[in-house]
Amino acid sequence: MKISVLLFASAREAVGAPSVEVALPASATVSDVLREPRLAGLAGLAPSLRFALNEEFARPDAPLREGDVVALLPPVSGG
Amino acid sequence: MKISVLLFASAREAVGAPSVEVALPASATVSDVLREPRLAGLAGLAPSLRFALNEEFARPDAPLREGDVVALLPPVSGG
Amino acid sequence: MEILLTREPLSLDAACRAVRAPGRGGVVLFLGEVRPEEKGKAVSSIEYEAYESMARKELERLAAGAERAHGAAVAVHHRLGPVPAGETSVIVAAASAHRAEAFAACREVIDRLKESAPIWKASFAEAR
Amino acid sequence: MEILLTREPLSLDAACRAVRAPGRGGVVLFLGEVRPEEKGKAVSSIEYEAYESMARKELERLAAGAERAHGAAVAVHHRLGPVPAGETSVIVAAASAHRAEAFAACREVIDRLKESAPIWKASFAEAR
Repeated sequence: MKISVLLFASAREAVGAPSVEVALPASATVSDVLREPRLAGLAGLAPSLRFALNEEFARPDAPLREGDVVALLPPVSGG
Repeated sequence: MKISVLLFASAREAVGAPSVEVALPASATVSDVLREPRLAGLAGLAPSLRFALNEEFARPDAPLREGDVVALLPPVSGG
Repeated sequence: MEILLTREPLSLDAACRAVRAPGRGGVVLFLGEVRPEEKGKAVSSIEYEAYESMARKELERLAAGAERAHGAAVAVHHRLGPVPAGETSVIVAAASAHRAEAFAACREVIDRLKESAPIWKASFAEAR
Repeated sequence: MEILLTREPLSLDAACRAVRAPGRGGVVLFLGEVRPEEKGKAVSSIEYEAYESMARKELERLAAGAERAHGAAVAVHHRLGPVPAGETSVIVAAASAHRAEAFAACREVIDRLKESAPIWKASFAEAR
């Protein structure tokens, strides 16, 4: 299935793009997006990343569906 | 000695004046001002009154000196 | 520290400007507003009376205490005389490097003001 | 409740107006300002980036939670894009009948915003 991956702040800078389209098997979960070669640059950041699925925080093992949007969120610093 | 007594809010309304000059013996303390006949109307209020001596909160038994200014302060409601 | 006792309408920006400074990243402001109803009775305005000279001293004492305790800058603006319902009767502003201290200082000053500042209110149901 | 994400300078009065109402006697405002120095380095401005659609949802969720928990009205205004040192990056306003609830709601929202709103800052020592 095709999944859109949005990248912000340090994740965007590490990958060098604001978003990436990823093809994953039907049984894939949110954290499986990190298997995408173009996201290899995130290895160092991975432990501190949080995931969002369709604009809601999501657990790494949350199941994905065709067309879902996953966002990789480094530690936030708003306010 | 001559002591000025300032009256505020409900105390002023009970006495009908914003201030009263009181003559007291040399050994008088702050609460002795209440002996003044013109302040008799404060009897009901007395238990809830706080005293100020020369613009500082004072204990009822604080000693007085000629020309001191005592203020009778009902419960406050600022803010 | 800035203490203002005035019969003029209060200004949020003025209170804020009184405490802001480059290093102070957190500013907290409390506004007390005259409610149009109190204990079931309609209120058109509230008259604030103060033992002004002592009130100024008390507010300076409270503000200085909070500034020392929390490392914040504090301003207290209190309106005296008639204050129409819906308008602001008091503003307490506090600023410091981080928000925790600004919240603590602001809260401490308004709480203590309400306990010890020699200021009284008389509410009026209809215009006097 | 009012959530505003904007690239325009924030307005204290606008945030205050968003929560004021006749019965709400206590209003608390928190302002976060860009400090001209951070970790010893001079800062000329801070760039705020947001996952805007999710940030709006998160802020609505936080504000609604605080409104329910404290019986307050809440507004959150956050500035995005470049914010010069000394200017305001966020305002959280909370209003309720009494000050305790307004302080609690305001503090809760800014604390949680800093934990979970998908907003990031990149500070710039010199003008870009």
